[in-house]
Amino acid sequence: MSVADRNRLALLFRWVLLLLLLALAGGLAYALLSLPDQAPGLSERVTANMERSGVRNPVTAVLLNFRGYDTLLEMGVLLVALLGVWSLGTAAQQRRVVPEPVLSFLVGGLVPVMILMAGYLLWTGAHAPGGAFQAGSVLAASGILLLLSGKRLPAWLPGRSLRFVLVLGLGVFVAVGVTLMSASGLFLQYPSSLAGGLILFVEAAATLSIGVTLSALFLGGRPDQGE
Amino acid sequence: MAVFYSGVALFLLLTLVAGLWRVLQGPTPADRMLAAQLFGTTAVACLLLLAQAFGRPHLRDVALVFALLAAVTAVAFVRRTWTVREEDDAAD
Amino acid sequence: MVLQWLFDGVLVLTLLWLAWRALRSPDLFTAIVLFIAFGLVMALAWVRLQAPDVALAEAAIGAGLTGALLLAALARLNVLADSTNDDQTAGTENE
Amino acid sequence: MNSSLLYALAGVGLFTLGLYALIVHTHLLRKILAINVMGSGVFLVLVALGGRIPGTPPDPVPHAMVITGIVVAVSATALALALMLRLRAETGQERLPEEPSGY
Repeated sequence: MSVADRNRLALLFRWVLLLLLLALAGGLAYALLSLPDQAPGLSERVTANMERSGVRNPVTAVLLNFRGYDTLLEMGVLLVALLGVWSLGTAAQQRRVVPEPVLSFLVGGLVPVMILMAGYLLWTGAHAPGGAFQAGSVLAASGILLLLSGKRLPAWLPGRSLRFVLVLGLGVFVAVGVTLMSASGLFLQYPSSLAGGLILFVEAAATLSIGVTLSALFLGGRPDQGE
Repeated sequence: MAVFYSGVALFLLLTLVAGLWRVLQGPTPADRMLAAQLFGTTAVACLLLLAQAFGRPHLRDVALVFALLAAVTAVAFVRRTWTVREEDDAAD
Repeated sequence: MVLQWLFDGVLVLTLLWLAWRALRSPDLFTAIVLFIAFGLVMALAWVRLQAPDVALAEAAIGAGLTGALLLAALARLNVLADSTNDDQTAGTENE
Repeated sequence: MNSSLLYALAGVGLFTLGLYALIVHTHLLRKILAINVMGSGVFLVLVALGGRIPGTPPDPVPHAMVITGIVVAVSATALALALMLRLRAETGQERLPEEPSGY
Protein backbone atom coordinates (compact mmCIF):
# COMPACT_ATOMS: atom_id res chain seq x y z
CA MET A 1 0.00 0.00 0.00
CA SER A 2 1.47 3.33 -1.01
CA VAL A 3 1.73 6.30 1.32
CA ALA A 4 -0.97 8.21 -0.59
CA ASP A 5 -3.34 5.26 -0.29
CA ARG A 6 -2.73 5.03 3.41
CA ASN A 7 -3.31 8.73 3.86
CA ARG A 8 -6.57 8.51 1.96
CA LEU A 9 -7.65 5.57 4.08
CA ALA A 10 -6.77 7.50 7.23
CA LEU A 11 -8.85 10.44 6.05
CA LEU A 12 -11.80 8.19 5.26
CA PHE A 13 -11.48 6.58 8.69
CA ARG A 14 -11.44 10.02 10.29
CA TRP A 15 -14.66 11.08 8.53
CA VAL A 16 -16.50 7.87 9.33
CA LEU A 17 -15.42 8.21 12.95
CA LEU A 18 -16.61 11.80 13.10
CA LEU A 19 -20.00 10.83 11.64
CA LEU A 20 -20.41 7.98 14.10
CA LEU A 21 -19.48 10.17 17.06
CA LEU A 22 -21.83 12.93 15.89
CA ALA A 23 -24.61 10.35 15.73
CA LEU A 24 -23.72 9.20 19.25
CA ALA A 25 -23.71 12.75 20.61
CA GLY A 26 -26.98 13.52 18.84
CA GLY A 27 -28.61 10.42 20.25
CA LEU A 28 -27.43 11.16 23.77
CA ALA A 29 -28.56 14.78 23.53
CA TYR A 30 -31.96 13.66 22.25
CA ALA A 31 -32.25 11.22 25.14
CA LEU A 32 -31.44 14.00 27.60
CA LEU A 33 -33.90 16.46 26.07
CA SER A 34 -36.72 13.94 25.95
CA LEU A 35 -36.46 12.98 29.63
CA PRO A 36 -39.68 13.55 31.55
CA ASP A 37 -39.80 16.73 33.64
CA GLN A 38 -40.71 15.04 36.88
CA ALA A 39 -38.70 11.97 37.69
CA PRO A 40 -38.85 10.15 41.00
CA GLY A 41 -35.29 10.36 42.26
CA LEU A 42 -33.92 9.09 45.52
CA SER A 43 -33.99 12.63 46.89
CA GLU A 44 -37.22 12.21 48.85
CA ARG A 45 -36.18 8.95 50.45
CA VAL A 46 -32.90 10.51 51.54
CA THR A 47 -34.75 13.48 53.06
CA ALA A 48 -37.21 11.19 54.81
CA ASN A 49 -34.42 9.18 56.46
CA MET A 50 -32.11 12.05 57.34
CA GLU A 51 -32.98 12.00 61.07
CA ARG A 52 -31.79 8.43 61.37
CA SER A 53 -28.52 8.99 59.53
CA GLY A 54 -26.65 10.70 62.37
CA VAL A 55 -25.40 13.57 60.20
CA ARG A 56 -27.04 16.63 58.68
CA ASN A 57 -25.26 16.78 55.33
CA PRO A 58 -27.24 14.60 52.91
CA VAL A 59 -24.20 13.80 50.78
CA THR A 60 -22.25 12.51 53.78
CA ALA A 61 -25.33 10.56 54.86
CA VAL A 62 -25.49 8.87 51.46
CA LEU A 63 -21.74 8.21 51.33
CA LEU A 64 -21.21 6.81 54.79
CA ASN A 65 -24.62 5.52 55.81
CA PHE A 66 -27.23 4.84 53.13
CA ARG A 67 -24.77 3.67 50.53
CA GLY A 68 -21.87 2.75 52.79
CA TYR A 69 -21.10 -0.24 50.59
CA ASP A 70 -20.03 2.07 47.76
CA THR A 71 -17.56 3.87 49.96
CA LEU A 72 -16.27 0.63 51.48
CA LEU A 73 -15.63 -0.84 48.05
CA GLU A 74 -14.09 2.41 46.89
CA MET A 75 -11.54 2.22 49.65
CA GLY A 76 -10.79 -1.23 48.27
CA VAL A 77 -10.38 0.19 44.77
CA LEU A 78 -7.89 2.76 46.05
CA LEU A 79 -5.90 0.02 47.75
CA VAL A 80 -5.94 -2.15 44.62
CA ALA A 81 -4.75 0.78 42.49
CA LEU A 82 -1.86 1.31 44.88
CA LEU A 83 -1.03 -2.41 44.81
CA GLY A 84 -1.02 -2.20 41.01
CA VAL A 85 1.42 0.70 41.06
CA TRP A 86 3.62 -1.00 43.63
CA SER A 87 3.74 -4.22 41.63
CA LEU A 88 5.12 -2.29 38.65
CA GLY A 89 8.39 -1.50 40.35
CA THR A 90 10.09 0.62 42.92
CA ALA A 91 9.81 4.37 43.05
CA ALA A 92 12.43 6.35 41.21
CA GLN A 93 15.29 7.28 43.48
CA GLN A 94 14.87 10.83 44.62
CA ARG A 95 17.91 12.80 43.73
CA ARG A 96 19.54 14.30 46.75
CA VAL A 97 18.85 17.99 46.45
CA VAL A 98 20.04 21.00 48.32
CA PRO A 99 17.04 22.26 50.31
CA GLU A 100 15.99 25.60 48.90
CA PRO A 101 15.22 28.21 51.54
CA VAL A 102 12.14 29.59 49.75
CA LEU A 103 10.62 26.17 49.21
CA SER A 104 11.39 25.05 52.74
CA PHE A 105 9.73 28.17 54.09
CA LEU A 106 6.69 27.66 51.86
CA VAL A 107 6.33 23.99 52.77
CA GLY A 108 6.87 24.69 56.45
CA GLY A 109 4.07 27.24 56.37
CA LEU A 110 1.63 25.46 54.07
CA VAL A 111 1.71 21.87 55.27
CA PRO A 112 0.45 22.53 58.82
CA VAL A 113 -2.35 24.72 57.43
CA MET A 114 -3.29 21.98 54.96
CA ILE A 115 -3.44 19.39 57.72
CA LEU A 116 -5.60 21.77 59.73
CA MET A 117 -7.83 22.25 56.68
CA ALA A 118 -8.16 18.48 56.29
CA GLY A 119 -9.26 18.19 59.90
CA TYR A 120 -11.73 21.02 59.43
CA LEU A 121 -13.23 19.44 56.31
CA LEU A 122 -13.52 16.10 58.09
CA TRP A 123 -15.32 17.67 61.05
CA THR A 124 -17.55 19.97 59.04
CA GLY A 125 -18.58 17.13 56.72
CA ALA A 126 -21.26 16.08 59.19
CA HIS A 127 -23.39 19.17 58.61
CA ALA A 128 -21.90 21.09 55.68
CA PRO A 129 -19.99 20.39 52.45
CA GLY A 130 -16.91 18.36 53.25
CA GLY A 131 -16.13 14.85 54.34
CA ALA A 132 -13.60 12.07 54.20
CA PHE A 133 -12.79 12.27 50.50
CA GLN A 134 -12.24 15.99 50.44
CA ALA A 135 -10.22 15.89 53.65
CA GLY A 136 -8.20 12.95 52.35
CA SER A 137 -7.42 14.79 49.13
CA VAL A 138 -6.20 17.85 51.02
CA LEU A 139 -4.08 15.60 53.22
CA ALA A 140 -2.68 13.94 50.11
CA ALA A 141 -1.82 17.35 48.67
CA SER A 142 0.21 18.14 51.77
CA GLY A 143 1.96 14.78 51.44
CA ILE A 144 2.79 15.49 47.81
CA LEU A 145 4.14 18.91 48.77
CA LEU A 146 6.42 17.25 51.31
CA LEU A 147 7.59 14.69 48.75
CA LEU A 148 8.22 17.43 46.17
CA SER A 149 10.22 19.53 48.57
CA GLY A 150 12.84 16.79 48.69
CA LYS A 151 12.37 15.97 52.33
CA ARG A 152 13.69 12.48 52.96
CA LEU A 153 11.18 9.98 54.21
CA PRO A 154 12.17 8.71 57.64
CA ALA A 155 13.65 5.25 57.33
CA TRP A 156 10.99 3.59 59.46
CA LEU A 157 8.14 5.00 57.39
CA PRO A 158 8.08 2.78 54.28
CA GLY A 159 7.84 -0.39 56.32
CA ARG A 160 5.08 -1.76 58.49
CA SER A 161 3.72 1.60 59.65
CA LEU A 162 3.03 2.80 56.11
CA ARG A 163 1.22 -0.42 55.23
CA PHE A 164 -0.74 -0.21 58.45
CA VAL A 165 -2.02 3.29 57.63
CA LEU A 166 -2.81 2.24 54.06
CA VAL A 167 -5.18 -0.54 55.14
CA LEU A 168 -6.49 1.35 58.17
CA GLY A 169 -9.46 2.93 56.37
CA LEU A 170 -10.69 -0.29 54.80
CA GLY A 171 -9.93 -2.25 57.96
CA VAL A 172 -11.85 0.07 60.27
CA PHE A 173 -14.76 0.18 57.85
CA VAL A 174 -14.97 -3.61 57.65
CA ALA A 175 -14.45 -3.99 61.41
CA VAL A 176 -17.29 -1.56 62.16
CA GLY A 177 -19.50 -3.33 59.63
CA VAL A 178 -18.82 -6.78 61.06
CA THR A 179 -19.28 -5.61 64.64
CA LEU A 180 -22.62 -4.10 63.70
CA MET A 181 -23.57 -7.26 61.88
CA SER A 182 -22.96 -9.34 64.99
CA ALA A 183 -25.02 -6.86 67.02
CA SER A 184 -27.94 -6.12 64.72
CA GLY A 185 -27.69 -8.75 62.00
CA LEU A 186 -27.15 -6.33 59.13
CA PHE A 187 -23.81 -5.27 57.67
CA LEU A 188 -23.14 -1.54 58.18
CA GLN A 189 -26.55 -0.93 59.72
CA TYR A 190 -25.78 1.83 62.22
CA PRO A 191 -28.13 2.24 65.21
CA SER A 192 -29.37 5.84 64.95
CA SER A 193 -28.10 6.85 68.37
CA LEU A 194 -24.52 5.83 67.58
CA ALA A 195 -24.55 6.69 63.88
CA GLY A 196 -22.95 10.13 64.16
CA GLY A 197 -20.00 8.94 66.24
CA LEU A 198 -19.43 5.81 64.17
CA ILE A 199 -19.52 7.79 60.93
CA LEU A 200 -16.94 10.22 62.28
CA PHE A 201 -14.76 7.32 63.43
CA VAL A 202 -14.90 5.58 60.06
CA GLU A 203 -14.37 8.86 58.25
CA ALA A 204 -11.29 9.74 60.30
CA ALA A 205 -9.66 6.39 59.46
CA ALA A 206 -10.72 6.74 55.82
CA THR A 207 -9.27 10.26 55.60
CA LEU A 208 -5.90 9.09 56.86
CA SER A 209 -5.87 6.14 54.45
CA ILE A 210 -7.02 8.16 51.45
CA GLY A 211 -4.43 10.84 52.11
CA VAL A 212 -1.55 8.40 52.47
CA THR A 213 -2.72 6.23 49.54
CA LEU A 214 -2.93 9.17 47.16
CA SER A 215 0.48 10.47 48.24
CA ALA A 216 1.93 7.00 47.74
CA LEU A 217 0.34 6.85 44.28
CA PHE A 218 2.19 10.05 43.46
CA LEU A 219 5.51 8.32 44.18
CA GLY A 220 4.78 6.08 41.20
CA GLY A 221 6.22 2.93 42.71
CA ARG A 222 6.98 0.97 45.82
CA PRO A 223 9.12 3.04 48.17
CA ASP A 224 12.46 1.43 48.84
CA GLN A 225 12.74 -0.19 52.18
CA GLY A 226 15.82 0.33 54.27
CA GLU A 227 18.39 2.32 52.33
CA MET B 1 -26.59 43.48 45.21
CA ALA B 2 -26.72 39.90 43.98
CA VAL B 3 -26.93 41.16 40.42
CA PHE B 4 -23.80 43.23 40.96
CA TYR B 5 -21.91 40.25 42.36
CA SER B 6 -23.07 38.03 39.52
CA GLY B 7 -21.98 40.67 37.05
CA VAL B 8 -18.51 40.89 38.57
CA ALA B 9 -18.28 37.10 38.61
CA LEU B 10 -19.15 37.05 34.92
CA PHE B 11 -16.50 39.68 34.27
CA LEU B 12 -13.91 37.57 36.11
CA LEU B 13 -14.92 34.54 34.07
CA LEU B 14 -14.28 36.57 30.94
CA THR B 15 -10.82 37.61 32.16
CA LEU B 16 -10.19 33.92 32.76
CA VAL B 17 -10.96 33.28 29.11
CA ALA B 18 -8.49 36.04 28.26
CA GLY B 19 -5.90 34.22 30.38
CA LEU B 20 -6.39 31.21 28.13
CA TRP B 21 -4.70 33.16 25.38
CA ARG B 22 -1.48 33.17 27.39
CA VAL B 23 -1.72 29.42 27.98
CA LEU B 24 -2.01 28.84 24.26
CA GLN B 25 0.55 31.46 23.20
CA GLY B 26 3.06 31.50 26.06
CA PRO B 27 6.49 31.05 24.58
CA THR B 28 7.97 29.28 27.60
CA PRO B 29 6.38 26.60 29.78
CA ALA B 30 6.57 29.00 32.72
CA ASP B 31 4.22 31.41 30.95
CA ARG B 32 1.68 28.67 30.40
CA MET B 33 1.97 27.44 33.97
CA LEU B 34 1.58 30.91 35.45
CA ALA B 35 -1.50 31.50 33.30
CA ALA B 36 -2.97 28.30 34.74
CA GLN B 37 -2.17 29.60 38.22
CA LEU B 38 -4.02 32.79 37.30
CA PHE B 39 -7.00 30.56 36.55
CA GLY B 40 -6.85 29.32 40.11
CA THR B 41 -6.69 32.82 41.56
CA THR B 42 -9.57 34.00 39.41
CA ALA B 43 -11.58 30.96 40.41
CA VAL B 44 -11.06 31.87 44.07
CA ALA B 45 -12.42 35.37 43.46
CA CYS B 46 -15.32 33.96 41.42
CA LEU B 47 -16.20 31.51 44.21
CA LEU B 48 -16.17 34.24 46.86
CA LEU B 49 -18.44 36.42 44.71
CA LEU B 50 -20.84 33.55 44.06
CA ALA B 51 -20.88 32.75 47.78
CA GLN B 52 -21.90 36.32 48.47
CA ALA B 53 -24.36 36.58 45.60
CA PHE B 54 -26.36 33.48 46.48
CA GLY B 55 -25.81 33.61 50.23
CA ARG B 56 -24.07 30.25 50.39
CA PRO B 57 -21.23 30.64 52.87
CA HIS B 58 -19.96 27.08 52.32
CA LEU B 59 -18.57 28.09 48.97
CA ARG B 60 -15.89 29.96 50.91
CA ASP B 61 -14.51 26.59 52.00
CA VAL B 62 -14.13 25.66 48.35
CA ALA B 63 -12.30 28.93 47.72
CA LEU B 64 -10.05 28.23 50.71
CA VAL B 65 -9.13 24.78 49.39
CA PHE B 66 -8.40 26.28 45.99
CA ALA B 67 -6.13 28.93 47.45
CA LEU B 68 -4.29 26.46 49.67
CA LEU B 69 -3.68 23.81 47.06
CA ALA B 70 -2.77 26.08 44.15
CA ALA B 71 0.82 25.97 45.38
CA VAL B 72 1.08 22.20 44.89
CA THR B 73 0.85 22.35 41.11
CA ALA B 74 3.28 25.25 40.98
CA VAL B 75 5.80 23.42 43.15
CA ALA B 76 5.39 20.25 41.09
CA PHE B 77 6.10 22.28 37.97
CA VAL B 78 9.16 23.99 39.43
CA ARG B 79 10.60 20.85 40.97
CA ARG B 80 9.93 18.39 38.17
CA THR B 81 9.25 19.83 34.72
CA TRP B 82 11.21 23.05 34.89
CA THR B 83 14.41 21.53 36.28
CA VAL B 84 14.33 18.86 33.60
CA ARG B 85 14.03 21.45 30.89
CA GLU B 86 16.85 23.49 32.36
CA GLU B 87 19.09 20.44 32.43
CA ASP B 88 18.17 19.78 28.81
CA ASP B 89 19.18 23.30 27.91
CA ALA B 90 22.44 22.94 29.77
CA ALA B 91 23.17 19.68 27.95
CA ASP B 92 22.67 21.23 24.52
CA MET C 1 -31.69 36.23 35.39
CA VAL C 2 -29.94 36.99 32.15
CA LEU C 3 -26.62 37.32 33.97
CA GLN C 4 -26.78 33.79 35.32
CA TRP C 5 -27.61 32.38 31.93
CA LEU C 6 -24.70 34.32 30.47
CA PHE C 7 -22.44 33.01 33.22
CA ASP C 8 -23.54 29.43 32.56
CA GLY C 9 -23.14 29.84 28.83
CA VAL C 10 -19.63 31.27 29.09
CA LEU C 11 -18.67 28.60 31.61
CA VAL C 12 -19.90 25.74 29.44
CA LEU C 13 -18.25 27.11 26.32
CA THR C 14 -14.98 27.59 28.22
CA LEU C 15 -15.15 24.01 29.46
CA LEU C 16 -15.72 22.58 26.00
CA TRP C 17 -13.07 24.76 24.43
CA LEU C 18 -10.50 23.91 27.12
CA ALA C 19 -11.16 20.20 26.69
CA TRP C 20 -10.88 20.51 22.92
CA ARG C 21 -7.59 22.40 23.07
CA ALA C 22 -6.19 20.14 25.79
CA LEU C 23 -6.89 17.07 23.70
CA ARG C 24 -5.41 18.32 20.47
CA SER C 25 -2.59 20.69 21.34
CA PRO C 26 0.63 19.51 19.69
CA ASP C 27 2.78 20.00 22.79
CA LEU C 28 2.20 17.57 25.65
CA PHE C 29 3.09 20.11 28.32
CA THR C 30 0.51 22.58 26.99
CA ALA C 31 -2.04 19.78 26.92
CA ILE C 32 -1.40 19.07 30.60
CA VAL C 33 -1.61 22.73 31.61
CA LEU C 34 -4.88 23.08 29.71
CA PHE C 35 -6.17 19.96 31.44
CA ILE C 36 -5.30 21.45 34.85
CA ALA C 37 -7.18 24.61 33.88
CA PHE C 38 -10.08 22.39 32.77
CA GLY C 39 -10.22 20.87 36.25
CA LEU C 40 -10.33 24.32 37.85
CA VAL C 41 -13.20 25.45 35.62
CA MET C 42 -15.00 22.17 36.35
CA ALA C 43 -15.07 23.16 40.04
CA LEU C 44 -16.91 26.36 39.10
CA ALA C 45 -19.39 24.27 37.11
CA TRP C 46 -20.07 22.08 40.17
CA VAL C 47 -20.75 25.22 42.19
CA ARG C 48 -23.26 26.39 39.61
CA LEU C 49 -24.94 22.98 39.73
CA GLN C 50 -25.45 23.41 43.50
CA ALA C 51 -23.05 20.62 44.33
CA PRO C 52 -20.58 22.21 46.78
CA ASP C 53 -19.43 18.80 48.04
CA VAL C 54 -18.40 17.78 44.55
CA ALA C 55 -16.81 21.20 44.02
CA LEU C 56 -14.69 20.67 47.11
CA ALA C 57 -13.56 17.25 45.93
CA GLU C 58 -12.80 18.55 42.45
CA ALA C 59 -10.94 21.56 43.86
CA ALA C 60 -8.79 19.39 46.09
CA ILE C 61 -8.11 16.76 43.45
CA GLY C 62 -7.93 19.06 40.44
CA ALA C 63 -5.75 21.72 42.03
CA GLY C 64 -3.61 19.50 44.20
CA LEU C 65 -3.25 16.02 42.79
CA THR C 66 -3.96 15.65 39.08
CA GLY C 67 -1.59 18.42 38.06
CA ALA C 68 1.25 17.13 40.21
CA LEU C 69 0.71 13.54 39.00
CA LEU C 70 0.66 14.46 35.33
CA LEU C 71 3.61 16.85 35.54
CA ALA C 72 5.71 14.30 37.41
CA ALA C 73 4.85 11.60 34.85
CA LEU C 74 5.69 13.94 31.97
CA ALA C 75 9.02 14.81 33.60
CA ARG C 76 9.85 11.11 33.92
CA LEU C 77 8.88 10.56 30.26
CA ASN C 78 11.18 13.41 29.21
CA VAL C 79 14.04 12.12 31.32
CA LEU C 80 13.69 8.78 29.57
CA ALA C 81 13.28 10.40 26.17
CA ASP C 82 16.11 10.48 23.72
CA SER C 83 16.75 13.68 21.83
CA THR C 84 14.26 12.86 19.05
CA ASN C 85 11.05 14.04 20.61
CA ASP C 86 8.57 12.02 18.61
CA ASP C 87 5.45 13.02 20.51
CA GLN C 88 5.68 16.48 18.98
CA THR C 89 6.07 15.22 15.43
CA ALA C 90 3.14 12.86 15.92
CA GLY C 91 1.03 15.76 17.10
CA THR C 92 1.82 18.00 14.17
CA GLU C 93 1.14 15.28 11.60
CA ASN C 94 -2.50 15.49 12.58
CA GLU C 95 -2.84 19.09 11.61
CA MET D 1 -36.09 24.67 31.23
CA ASN D 2 -33.31 24.81 33.75
CA SER D 3 -29.69 25.70 33.25
CA SER D 4 -28.66 22.25 34.49
CA LEU D 5 -29.84 20.84 31.16
CA LEU D 6 -27.20 23.05 29.55
CA TYR D 7 -24.55 21.39 31.72
CA ALA D 8 -25.91 17.94 30.88
CA LEU D 9 -25.56 18.71 27.19
CA ALA D 10 -22.04 20.01 27.81
CA GLY D 11 -21.33 16.70 29.53
CA VAL D 12 -22.42 14.83 26.42
CA GLY D 13 -20.15 17.11 24.39
CA LEU D 14 -17.18 16.43 26.67
CA PHE D 15 -17.80 12.68 26.54
CA THR D 16 -17.86 12.73 22.74
CA LEU D 17 -14.74 14.92 22.53
CA GLY D 18 -12.89 12.60 24.86
CA LEU D 19 -13.98 9.51 22.95
CA TYR D 20 -12.79 11.03 19.69
CA ALA D 21 -9.39 11.89 21.17
CA LEU D 22 -9.14 8.46 22.79
CA ILE D 23 -9.57 6.78 19.42
CA VAL D 24 -7.46 9.13 17.33
CA HIS D 25 -4.36 9.68 19.46
CA THR D 26 -1.78 6.98 19.94
CA HIS D 27 0.31 8.62 22.65
CA LEU D 28 -0.76 6.98 25.90
CA LEU D 29 -0.56 10.19 27.95
CA ARG D 30 -3.06 11.75 25.55
CA LYS D 31 -5.28 8.70 25.87
CA ILE D 32 -5.18 9.09 29.66
CA LEU D 33 -6.17 12.76 29.37
CA ALA D 34 -8.96 11.78 26.98
CA ILE D 35 -10.35 9.21 29.41
CA ASN D 36 -10.31 11.81 32.16
CA VAL D 37 -12.25 14.25 29.99
CA MET D 38 -14.76 11.50 29.18
CA GLY D 39 -15.15 10.83 32.89
CA SER D 40 -15.74 14.50 33.62
CA GLY D 41 -18.45 14.51 30.98
CA VAL D 42 -20.18 11.56 32.61
CA PHE D 43 -19.98 13.20 36.05
CA LEU D 44 -21.44 16.39 34.63
CA VAL D 45 -24.40 14.51 33.15
CA LEU D 46 -25.01 12.65 36.42
CA VAL D 47 -25.01 15.74 38.64
CA ALA D 48 -26.90 17.88 36.14
CA LEU D 49 -29.68 15.30 35.89
CA GLY D 50 -29.84 15.14 39.69
CA GLY D 51 -30.56 18.87 39.87
CA ARG D 52 -32.93 18.98 36.94
CA ILE D 53 -36.19 19.81 38.70
CA PRO D 54 -36.31 23.53 39.47
CA GLY D 55 -37.29 24.61 42.95
CA THR D 56 -36.24 21.42 44.70
CA PRO D 57 -32.88 20.73 46.33
CA PRO D 58 -30.59 18.63 44.13
CA ASP D 59 -30.51 14.88 44.59
CA PRO D 60 -27.62 13.97 46.93
CA VAL D 61 -27.19 10.41 45.60
CA PRO D 62 -25.54 11.39 42.28
CA HIS D 63 -23.37 13.86 44.20
CA ALA D 64 -22.08 11.07 46.43
CA MET D 65 -21.50 8.84 43.42
CA VAL D 66 -19.57 11.57 41.63
CA ILE D 67 -17.36 12.28 44.66
CA THR D 68 -16.31 8.64 44.85
CA GLY D 69 -15.98 8.70 41.07
CA ILE D 70 -13.57 11.61 41.14
CA VAL D 71 -11.32 9.94 43.69
CA VAL D 72 -11.40 6.63 41.80
CA ALA D 73 -10.62 8.48 38.57
CA VAL D 74 -7.52 10.07 40.05
CA SER D 75 -6.24 6.77 41.44
CA ALA D 76 -6.92 5.06 38.11
CA THR D 77 -5.02 7.88 36.40
CA ALA D 78 -2.05 7.30 38.69
CA LEU D 79 -2.11 3.58 37.90
CA ALA D 80 -2.38 4.29 34.18
CA LEU D 81 0.55 6.70 34.32
CA ALA D 82 2.65 4.11 36.15
CA LEU D 83 1.72 1.53 33.50
CA MET D 84 2.68 3.96 30.76
CA LEU D 85 6.06 4.66 32.33
CA ARG D 86 6.68 0.93 32.74
CA LEU D 87 5.76 0.30 29.11
CA ARG D 88 8.12 3.08 28.13
CA ALA D 89 10.91 1.56 30.17
CA GLU D 90 10.27 -1.89 28.64
CA THR D 91 9.77 -1.01 24.98
CA GLY D 92 11.12 2.51 24.62
CA GLN D 93 7.76 3.65 23.28
CA GLU D 94 4.81 5.35 24.89
CA ARG D 95 2.35 3.89 22.42
CA LEU D 96 0.60 0.57 22.32
CA PRO D 97 2.76 -1.76 20.24
CA GLU D 98 0.19 -3.24 17.86
CA GLU D 99 -0.90 0.09 16.44
CA PRO D 100 0.63 1.22 13.18
CA SER D 101 2.56 4.45 13.53
CA GLY D 102 1.36 7.26 11.34
CA TYR D 103 -1.48 8.93 13.15
